[in-house]
Order: sequence, then C-alpha cells, then structure tokens
Amino acid sequence: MKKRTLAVAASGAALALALSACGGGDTTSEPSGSAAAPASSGAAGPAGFNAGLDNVTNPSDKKGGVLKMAVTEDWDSVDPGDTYYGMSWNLLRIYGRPLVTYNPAPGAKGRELVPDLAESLGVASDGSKTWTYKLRAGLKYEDGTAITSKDVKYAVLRQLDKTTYVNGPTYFNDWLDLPKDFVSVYKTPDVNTDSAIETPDDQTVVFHLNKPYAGFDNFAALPATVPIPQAKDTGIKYRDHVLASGPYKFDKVEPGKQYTLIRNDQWDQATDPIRKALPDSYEITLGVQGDDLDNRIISGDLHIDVAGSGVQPAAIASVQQDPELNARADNPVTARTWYISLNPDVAPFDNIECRKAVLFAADRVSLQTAYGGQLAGEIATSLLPAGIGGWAKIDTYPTDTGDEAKAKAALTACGQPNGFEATMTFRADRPKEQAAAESLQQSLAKVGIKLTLKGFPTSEYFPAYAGKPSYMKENKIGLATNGWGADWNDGFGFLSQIIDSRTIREAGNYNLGVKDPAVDALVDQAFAELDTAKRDALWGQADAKVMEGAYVLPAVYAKGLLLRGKGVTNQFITGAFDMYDYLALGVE
Amino acid sequence: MVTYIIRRLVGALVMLAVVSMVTFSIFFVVPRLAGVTATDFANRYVGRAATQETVVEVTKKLGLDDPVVVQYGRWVKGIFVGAEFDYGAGVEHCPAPCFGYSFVTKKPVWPELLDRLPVTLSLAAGASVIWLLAGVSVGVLSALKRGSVFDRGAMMIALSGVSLPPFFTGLIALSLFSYGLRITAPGGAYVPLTENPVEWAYSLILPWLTLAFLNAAAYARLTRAGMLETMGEDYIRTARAKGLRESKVIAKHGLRAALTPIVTIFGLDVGILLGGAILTENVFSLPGLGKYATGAISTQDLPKIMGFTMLAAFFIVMANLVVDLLYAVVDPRVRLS
Amino acid sequence: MTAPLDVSGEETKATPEAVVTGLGGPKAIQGRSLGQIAWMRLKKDKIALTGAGVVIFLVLVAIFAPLIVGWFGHPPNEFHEEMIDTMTMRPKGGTGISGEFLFGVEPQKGRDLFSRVVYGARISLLIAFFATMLSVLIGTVMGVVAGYFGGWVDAVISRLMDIFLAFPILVFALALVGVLGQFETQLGVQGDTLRILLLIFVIGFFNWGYIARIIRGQTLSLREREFVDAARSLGARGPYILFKEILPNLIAPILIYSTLLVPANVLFEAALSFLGVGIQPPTATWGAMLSAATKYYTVPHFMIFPGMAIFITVLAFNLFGDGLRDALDPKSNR
Amino acid sequence: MTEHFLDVKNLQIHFPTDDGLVRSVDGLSFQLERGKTLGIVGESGSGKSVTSLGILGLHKGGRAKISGEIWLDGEELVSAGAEHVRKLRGKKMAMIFQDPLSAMHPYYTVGDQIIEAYRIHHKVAKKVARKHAVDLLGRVGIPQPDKRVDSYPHEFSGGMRQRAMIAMALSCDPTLLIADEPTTALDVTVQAQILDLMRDLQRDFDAALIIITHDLGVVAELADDILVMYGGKAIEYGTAEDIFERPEHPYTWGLLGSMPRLDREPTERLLPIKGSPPSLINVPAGCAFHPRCVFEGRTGGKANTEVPELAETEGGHLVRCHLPREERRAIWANEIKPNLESA
Repeated sequence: MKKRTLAVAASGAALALALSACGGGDTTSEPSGSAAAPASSGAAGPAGFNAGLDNVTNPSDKKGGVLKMAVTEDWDSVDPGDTYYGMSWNLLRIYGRPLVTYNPAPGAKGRELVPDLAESLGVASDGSKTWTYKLRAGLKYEDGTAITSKDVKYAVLRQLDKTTYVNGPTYFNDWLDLPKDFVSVYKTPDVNTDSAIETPDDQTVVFHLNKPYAGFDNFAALPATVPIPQAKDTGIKYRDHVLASGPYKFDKVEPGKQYTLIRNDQWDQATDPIRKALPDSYEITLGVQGDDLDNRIISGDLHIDVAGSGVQPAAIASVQQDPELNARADNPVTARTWYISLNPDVAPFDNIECRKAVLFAADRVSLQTAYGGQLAGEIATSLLPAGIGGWAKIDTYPTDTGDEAKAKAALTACGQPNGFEATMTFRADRPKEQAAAESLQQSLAKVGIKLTLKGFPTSEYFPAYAGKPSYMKENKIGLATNGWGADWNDGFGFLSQIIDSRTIREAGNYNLGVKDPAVDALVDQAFAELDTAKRDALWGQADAKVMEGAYVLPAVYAKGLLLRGKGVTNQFITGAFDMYDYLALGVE
Repeated sequence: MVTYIIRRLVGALVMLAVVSMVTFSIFFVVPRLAGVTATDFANRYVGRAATQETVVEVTKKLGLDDPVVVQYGRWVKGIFVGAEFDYGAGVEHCPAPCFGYSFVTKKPVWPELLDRLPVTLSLAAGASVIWLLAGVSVGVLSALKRGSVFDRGAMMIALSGVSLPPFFTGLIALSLFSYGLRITAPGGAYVPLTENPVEWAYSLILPWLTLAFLNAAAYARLTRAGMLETMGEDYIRTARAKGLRESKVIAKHGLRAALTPIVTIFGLDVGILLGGAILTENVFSLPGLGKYATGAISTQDLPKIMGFTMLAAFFIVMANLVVDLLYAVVDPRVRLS
Repeated sequence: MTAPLDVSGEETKATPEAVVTGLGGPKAIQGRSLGQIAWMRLKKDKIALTGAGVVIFLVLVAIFAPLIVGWFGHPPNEFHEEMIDTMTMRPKGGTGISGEFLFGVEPQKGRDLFSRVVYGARISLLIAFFATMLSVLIGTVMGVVAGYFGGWVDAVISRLMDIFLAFPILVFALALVGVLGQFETQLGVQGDTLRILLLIFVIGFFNWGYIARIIRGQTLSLREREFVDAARSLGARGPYILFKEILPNLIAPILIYSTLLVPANVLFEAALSFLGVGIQPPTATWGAMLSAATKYYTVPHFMIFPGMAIFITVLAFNLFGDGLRDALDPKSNR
Repeated sequence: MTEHFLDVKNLQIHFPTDDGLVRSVDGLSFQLERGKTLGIVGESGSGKSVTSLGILGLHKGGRAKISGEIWLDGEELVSAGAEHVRKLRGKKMAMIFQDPLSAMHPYYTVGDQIIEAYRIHHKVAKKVARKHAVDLLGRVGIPQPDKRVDSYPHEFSGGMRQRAMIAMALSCDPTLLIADEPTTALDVTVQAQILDLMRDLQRDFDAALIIITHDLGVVAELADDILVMYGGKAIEYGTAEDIFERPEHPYTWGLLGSMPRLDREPTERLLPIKGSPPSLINVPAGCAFHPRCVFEGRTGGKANTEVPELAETEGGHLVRCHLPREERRAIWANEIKPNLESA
C-alpha cells in the first residue's frame, strides 16, 4: 500500500485537481523500543542547506505562539480512520494519539517506533500472531472522559467499513482474524469480534492476526489506532468534530478553508513523553495557491507547508539563487520511487528482451530532468528506495544517458531489430509524468521504438485505465508512468502490493503485473520470515528479481526541496515521513 | 404581466428540466454506451485499497447499479423533497433542495455550492461594475469623438482586449503585479467581504480587472456601435431641433436608447458569469463555482457536476427572464406576451 | 471606415422611388455586384488588409510548419536538457534565446519554443477552421429551416437554441471531451486524430446557436421581401426560392460571422487546452503551453510567446472580420 | 442687415469625406417673409434637406463646412455661436420631420416630448407645460388630448403622430417653421388633412413656413414661392405661379410630369427623368443636369463645359439653364404643356 502526498499543486491552471495519488512514502528502520527524548534545548543548532536532515534546527523549549501552516488543497479527511495522506498521518498526531508512533527525531532516528498511547511497544505471542498493548494510566479525551482500550478497539473496527471510510489503508481488514459474520460496526454491531481484538480490561488491547507478522508495531502506528469512543462516533461526520486525545483540539473546522487547533487542557504532559506541545495553537489555512504559499513561507508570513512535498518550480530557482534562502532549505530523499512500468501482457513487452531494450535505451538523466532535476530526485536503479530495509544497490542495466548499442542488441534478440511501436500512458494532469513520457518518447525513438502517448486524468487513471489490466491489454498499452511510496519502512510496506501477482486487481490496480512464480515465492517467504534481517534480505532479493525481469524502468527516488519557516523552532526532517516533523515544532 | 411571468417561470422550469436530463444523460448514459459499467463508475469513488467486494458495495450504496431512469428520479426527488444519506453511524436527512452527496467527499453538494457562490458573486459583482462603467464610458466617448485619435486608440485597445484570452492576461498580470512588483494579492488569496471589505477588494482587484478588461473591450465596441447608430436616429435630430443642449441630447435621448441592448447583454453576461468564471477562477485559484466545476469534472464527481450545472443553468435562465422583464420596462414598445 | 455621407444617407430614405427610378442611363453609376463593391471597400481598409495578411501568413506558417522548423528550429518534441540548468530547471542564461533557439527553450524540458509555437499554429487553426465550418453548417441549416418554414419548426429550433444557450458551455465542453474520449474503440481513431475530431465536434457543436439566430432573422426578413414574393407569384416552388433567392442573400452574413467565429474558436480551443482537455502531449498547442507556463511565472518568455501567438492570431482574424463586415454591410457602424 | 424676415445668401454646405468633398449645398440664396410659404423641391440628394438643417444649425457639427449668410429676423446665424443658435432652435425656428415614427423618441410619451420641447425655452413647472401640451394636442386635432398625452408614439396612427409632431414644433410659437417632407410617410387622405392643418396653423401663428418636398403636388396648394433644387444648387426659383404656369427649366418640367394626380394611375409617369441624381462628389461638369437632360443637344455644346448662371428671366423668376429663354418658353408651350394636359 502506499500513502499519498499532496502533489505539487499547480497554480490552479490545469484541470488537474491536485490531490495526488501516488505515493509519498516513509520508511522506518527497526522497530526498536527506544523512547528517545527529542529536541535538545539550549545550544543553537546548526543551520544551512540540509541542516534539517540530521539535526534539530533552532532548538528551543519556549512555549507559546501560533504556528501557521498552509496547504494548497484540503486532504482526504482529518478523521484518523479515513485518511491516507502522509502529511495527514504526520499532522494528526497533534490531536490524536495512536498506540505507537514515530520518534520525533531527525533523519533515520525519526523512523524508530516509540509507544504513545501504549506503555510500551507491542508484546508478541503465538508466533507473532497475537499482539498485546497496555495503555498508559490517566489518559483523557478533550471532554474529560477517560480513554479506554475499548475505544482503541472500536476505532480499529470502525474504519474496517470501507464503504463508509473509503480513504484509509486496509491492513487491519486483511490481517485481523475477523469473524466471518462481521460486516461493519454499523451493520453488525452485535457480532462478537473478540477473535480479532480483545479488551480484557480498560487498559489492555489484544490483536489477533490471521497470519504471523513480526512488524505489527507498524500497524499499531497507523492512525486507525487513535481512540474513538463509540458514543461519540458520528460516522462520516466525525471529521467535523474529531475528539482530541492529543495536546491540541479542534477549535474551528471549516473543511476546504481552515482548521484551527488550540490547547487541549485535558491532555496531561505526564502521560506523554514524546510531545512537548510548544505552540499555543495551530492555524492551518487550506486552498492557498502554491506559489503564494512559497512566497509567504519565504517572507515569514507562514511557517510550514503542510504538504511537505516541496516548493513550486518558481521557488526552486529562488532557493538556488538566494544564499539566504538556500540556507533555509532541506532536500531530503524520500521513500518514494517514480517509475515506468512495462506491461508483460502486451506484445512485444511479453518478450523480456524487448523490455530490456527499453531499459537500455532510456535516458536516465533526461528522465531525472523530467521529474524535476537533481533537487527533485536521484536517478533510481531499482524499485526499492534506499532507507527501506533490505535495500541494496542494484544496477542491472547500467546506463546513464542511454546505451544504444545494448538496446539495439536487445531489440535484435527480441526479434524486432528495427524497433516497434508502442503506447504509453501517463497522468495528464501531472506535468512531471507528462515530461517523463515525452522524455522517454524521445530517447526510445533513437533506437526505433516509437511511442504513442496517451494521457488520462488522475481521477480515472487507476480506476479506468492504467490500473485496469483488461483495458491496458485490450488497448495494447505497454507502458505506464507510476509512482509508489511505502507506508512504513520495510519491503512489505513497499513491495507486496506491486509485485505480488496475487494482489492484482481488476481495477484500481497498482500492481506491476509481474506474474513471476519466483517473485511470488519470495514474497511468501518474506511474509513467513520472523527474523527482521532475513526478511529484509528476502525483499531485497525480490526487488532484484523484478529488475532482472525488466518489468519496470525506475526513474528517480523522489526528493523534495523544503523550506524551514522563519522563527520556527525544533524544525527537522523526520525519516518517518520525509518531511518536517509536526510534533516537535515551536514558535520563537 | 402576471400571467406572462408565470408562463415564463413554467418555461424556465421546463428548460431546467431539459438541461438536467441532458446533463444526466451525458454523464450517466453516454459513458455506458462506451462500455463503462456501474462498477467502473464506482471504482472512481473507492479508496486506493478497495477490494472488489468493496467496489460492488459502493456501487450499490451510490445506487449506480440502478437503471438510469431510477437514478434520475431519485436525483429529482432529492431536489423537491430531500433525500436520505447513510453516513455510517446513522442516516441523515438532506433537506430539499438536496442535490445529493459528493461521491468523493461524501459531503452534501448544495451547501458546498452555496459556500462557493459568494466568491463567484464577488468576482462577478466587482468585475461587472468595472467593465460596465469602463466599457460604456469608453464606448460613448469613442462614438462621440468618432474618428478621433481617442476613438482609434480606444477601439484598437478594445479589439486587442477581445483578442486576449483571460488566462493569458491573468497570468501576465499575476506574474507582473503579484509576484514581480508585489502590489496586488497573489492567486488564491480570497478574503470574504464580511470578514474584511478592504482585503476583499484587494484580493479580488486583479481578477476583477482581468475579467473586466475582456468584457469592457467587448462592451466598448458594442456601446460605440449602438451609440453611433442611435445618434444617427431621427429622434436625436428632433431633440436637437427642439434646442436641447447637446449634453442632454446625449444623456437623455442617445444613451437611453443605446444602452437598452447593452443592459440586455449585460444581464445575460452576468447570468452566465454567476455560473462561474471558469478561466478566471482557475487562473487566480479563486474557490468559486467555476473552480468547483473544474474540480468536480477532474474527479468525475457526478453529483457535484449535476449540482453545478443546474445552478449555472438556473442563473442563465433567470437572467433571461429578468432581462426580458427589464426590457419591457425600459422599452415601452415591447409587450410581454 | 466611415460611410460615405451621413446626410445624404438620410435623404436616401426620404426618396420615394416614384421620381428617380432610372433605367440606368449611359452615364449613370454602373451597377456593381455586392462582391465587387465589398472588394473595393476592403481594398481601402488598410487595417483589415493587414489582418488578412497576417491570417494568410499564419495559415502558411501552419501548412509549412515542418519546413520552417527545419530551417529555423529543432523538432518540436526534442528535449534539450543541455540547455537547462538541472538544479533550477530554468533555461541556461534565463531564456535560452539565441540564433539557435529563436524563442528560447522551455524550462525543464529544453524544447525549442519557436518550433512549438509554429507547430501550435497548426492545431489551433485546423480546429478553429473546421469547428467554424461545422457551426456554420449546423447554424445555417437550422436558421434557414426555422426562418423559412416558421411555425412549429421555428418554435422547436428556437427552443433548442435557448436550451443551448442555457448550458454552462465551457464546463460542458470540458466534460464532453472527457466523456466522448471513452469512445475511442467505437470510433476507431485515436491519438491526435481522435482529439482533433473531438475538439472540432465539441467546439463546433456548441457554437451554432449564435449563427443560427442571425441566419434565422435574415431568412425571416428575406422571406418577406419583394423579390421572394415576386418569385412566388411567378410560381416558383419552395426549394427554388430557398436555393435561388434566399441562400445567395445569406452569403454575406454567413461570410461575416464565419470570419468572426474563427477567432472565437481559436480562443475556445486554447481555453480547453489550457484547462487540460485539448490535444494530448507532446503535440504542441498554445493553450497547453500557457498552462505549463503557469508554474514558471518567473520565466516570462515561456508564457509570452504562446500567449502572443494566440493574441496575434485572434486579433488578425478580428481585424479582418471587422473589415469584411464593414465592407459587406456598411450600415453597421461598428 | 436685411429687410427680409429670412434671408439666405450664397449658402454653401460642404462635407469632407474619405471619398472627396461633398457639396451638398452650393451657393443657395432665397428669402422668405412671415406669413409666407416657401416650397423647396428636389429629388433626394439635391441638397434640400441639408439646407433646412443648415438653417437650424443641425448640419452634423464639426465636419461640415458652412459658409454664406443666413439672416433670420435681423440676426446672422452662420457666424453666430452654436449656443446662441441652439437657443433659437425650437423657440424661434422649429422643424417638422418626415417620418414621425422615427423622429419621435420611442421611449418617451408624446406628452413628455412636447413638454420637454416647451420647457427648454420656458422655465415653467411641469404641470403648466403639460397643460400646454394638452392644449397643443387638441389644437392639432387629436381627440381626447388629455388622455393621448400619455401615449407613446407607437400607439398613435401615422396621421396622429404627424399631428403630434406638429404640436411639438409649435410648442414655442416659432416664427420660422420648416417642414421636411411632412406628408411623405402618410397615405393620401391623411396627407390632405395634414396640409390643411398646416395651412391653418401657419395663418394662426403668422409664421414663415418652408416646406421641403420632392412632390410638387404638395407645394401646389400651400406655397407662395417655390425653389427647385438640383445637385445642391437652385435651378429655378419663383412664385408658385411662375413655376406651375411658366416653368422654364427642363428639370422642373420633369418634376411636373411626374406629379401624381388624381386622374392618373400613380405609377404612370409622363415625362420620366432618366438616370439618377448626380453624385455630389463628382458633380458633372458644366450643367449638373445635363446627363439627364433631354434638351442637352440644343445648348450648343455648353452643357458639359460651363455652369449656367441663375439668371432672372422675368419679375424675380430665376432659372439656371443654358437654353435661350425663348427656346425654353417655346419648348414649354409647344412640347411639354400640351402633353401634360392631354394626359
């Protein structure tokens, strides 16, 4: 699965509404249990370009002030059970507390899981099929009522209803050992669900899985575990008033316009070792035009772009040219890969040599430029981005600006020495993907592969076109731009949905359609492997296998050019979301 | 008069019904002819992680598997008597006029439309005042100074004005005044009138001028033509022969007649504009009805598209009616029948 | 252009035919056809002629785009990353304008803006011309039929025009392009051809109402005119009157409004492309170039060249159309 | 100074246009006294309407070039300020236009338009002006004037409209009244009524009246003097008797020949004037009428080289023709008159 980020929204020109689908990922390393205290105080931290990657910039413990955030478009929902945007997962932790969360610390340390609502990370039993969490004492909602383990259970069960909460991920749907007659908390409220989740007392919650998974803490860190009392559940309308369990509660909710969060006086610092809750309030303005947003961050009117996907092209130049701005910028590599999939169901891509020809002929530098240049991505050589467990440098097709000789050789081996014609699809409202398609069209033409380009709107792209294998096959579309980011940092989080042939869907499909038994076998092995290191290695092998099969032309590992706000304290990039951490921030 | 209005209102209603049917067909029937199935529709409105079962259920929940006539009937019923919406934890009654719930955001469409309306209203109000004043005064002056340097210059500018797409002038204006000189508000900086009238005007001045420029140019040309025609009329000569002051001849006899058709066109233009200034709103990222519509189209959010179309068509039909009534008031020769 | 004489124009009205009906004496002004008179007037209208010149130039540019680009530019879809600063994605040196790249290059992709603007003329004019033809065809048929037959036929067609005018046109065009795009298998065409046909259809389809109104009005008044009565009294039948008496007299208004509809359609196509439903990339269109330029407002040449291309094209057609109207219909004082 | 009430001397009104100078009125002179009626007769484009507009100062403002003198009741108007002339308009001199439907503003009631005309020159309350308007309407023969005063022009019949138009012109008791084709737009029976009305009113008001028409029939009943214009110039000028009984210009003969008469079919023309009026830009060299003149050949070749002088033939009767006086009289007596009478 993959989490979404807000695309770098256009200045409102293209029909393209901005909410993008693909991926901003995040990665985490070993779920070790250190509950490291964040942000040191006192000493002025380092500054300069990329200072926020591994350091807490402008550290301070000063409380008070208003943190001003903005975003170009509203995201899917502020309901923890109905959201799939990285920025939303990052942000919602200021008003909601999941069982476990990511350590608010810079860089790779930010990928570490730390207990939040729970006293400690999950305790596994039954061969990692059962996971037990104990809630901290003294937890309260904003209305003063106590938070119990039943609320956690209810919250998790509630969001299983994907006809009501369409947005969120389906990990719990897929992995919990749910009774057969359970449909949803609304339709079958009386079905006993203890086989999936038990609450032996108000402090304890026990999850039962249908197959073992050693990384369950990654699930426990999902927003779905943010508690919701059944009595306060108003279904889809819950988004209008989310009951706060974190240090801030909603004051104003105007979807599409503005959210204001103020201090939640029922939150007790004593129950929360990871949050400092420095600002007095958060002001989040929605629907700010992209370039305007950048300019206001540059001038100091705004502190943070919630989307965290990077500045608009215009500001990229400013950052390059203005040393002062440059010193405020960070350029993290994210756990997301942009790539072009080659459809093995469509001739001549059913022949591996023809696929290889594309990989050899592609001009990677040009592709990198298409995706926004050096500041927007590193040239990718495999699916798995660095930072994901099991990642290893794989360069099966070492080309730089394209290797015509090898491409021609592959074409000959494929029986198409003079090249062939093929169709490529892309999201028409994504300028970068459009540029990638155009770039590939140019570089493939050099070896005689003639591409016809076909753009579709994002809203239709996966439901009706690129994500509908039957359509792709009927219309002989061999190539498609795509992107993928993990929900957390292991191979499971990144690869299973796109390379496992058993997850191919009839529509809304992101799977590459590899259909290689060897790959599926590696996936099965990885699922069953309880040892993390070995499991990661298996995912690495699967990645290599896919590259061997030349099913995908990786383009870039995405990077974002982010600007630190003026007068913002404790600002740093968290490895969990590859954007600024929203828990630690303060205002001077 | 009253019977006329009633007849026209009935006519307007019929018109809206036809518009709704055509719109509904385009979005619900035509794609089916192209082989799009009900679940294909539903696929657009499920999460990224939806299973096939979820898709089928969503199809049912949105009623997409019903015959189109049933769907249309449900939609019409919603407008007149309201509708029920299952929001998970219960059923909500969406009071009439209920234009349904967004397939994507699950929010009722009508309040969203009402929410967007002030933006478009603000844009239309400001721009139309500017273009009417500017266009008419330039047109009148041009006509009165026909052949002069002013006339030639103004008409050249006006012709350029109607030849410039707002998405070009808007971009140039934004780039120059908002991002270059930083003297006007950047795109998307809408402030409601009720919040702060000064900032409201500041945030809208560039969109106003962009939109007004285009229309002012057209109106200047129209006014000039109308004025020239009118000032050549016999009754103007009569007015002069009475010894009437030239200023009064122009104001009382010339303008009144020359402006009547302008007012008509103005009414219709404002009617169309109230349905959203798509290009201007998109260029300036203004959260009005036009931007709402383009957003709805890009997400294929059918209830939103239907709601928007009906509102826009309503404004156009109403503007037509108002203009016809107004014409009868202004021009005594027109009889309403 | 001004009418020759205002005062004598008024007097013309005062003259009943009784006195002056001449049979064309030897020294009387020779009778000229409307076309000849119009041409004489047009020849004197420098501005309209300039417009016509630019129009011809643009048409030639569109037709010979490959040659022009061959001489002065690079293939329109060819990337030139070497022209781009890969950090800022801006053209090296700001615009990249040089003898090599006459209009500079696009940011990020480094494609030759000159070539793209030249090729953009093809799409723009092609669609505008054919869409105009479609509108004129539908509009004329509808207008003539409504005006000539009157009665319930007229009522139905007039109502239809009203309904068309009640739609939010741009939104509809946007939506329709998307919906009809799904018919690609049924239509058996794809790529640019499909899109061009689609745009011609959508643009042409939404614009006939205006022309139909004008033609209907003209037909109505022609129908009542003496020569039609005369023809009828001589026993001429419907089709004869329609084709021999009415249609020839509609040529002038059709010509005028076609010329003025072309620039409107250029703008319409540009708007659709700008909103992302035009011809698909990499094929260059002016509207799509402007749309791409919105993200690079600090690189003004990127928006100025395609924008000016639209402006000049539309202006030229408008100038020519205005001149043509003045020439064919001097009574309109526009 | 002049002893005449209206004295027009060598009036020239020229319009510069893109195509050249249009000499609409080219050296026109005539006189008129109060209580008398002058008929100006000519085809379209002969300059007769421009003349009347010139007197009122309504000849399209700045672009026209006007010269000569117009004396009205001891005042010279050509050199007078525009504002001064404006104040005279409507008050001292008024005009009745040809087509009352287009000459009255469609958006204002008949009453309002008369009231306006009155109040321009009389600072009175609206009520007073309204009363005046009702009186005037009654006086020009409109039934139920107190009701019709609130009607719009389009609600009147053609004849009623012309009556209203006359009422409007008379609202300030003008001493010079110019009627431009006052009956052309009306049908025959109404024409007669209107002409009768005008005659009565002129008598009552003791005004000088100029009637401009293409139709000699109209002036036959009313005019004391008649001026025949062609190509911007007077070609014959004399008393009504001179013109009807002793016309000397071939063009006048043509006009007489085409006069509609009750004893003839209206479409029948006895002496058609061939061709059409001259272009006022390229006025034919020599006698402007020569291309259409049946007797051109009898002028000894002067017709297309020399412009004939307007010369007195007898007792104030002026004729502009190359034909020798005797020959003209002979032609009239022998060739034209019998023809007209026999028809």
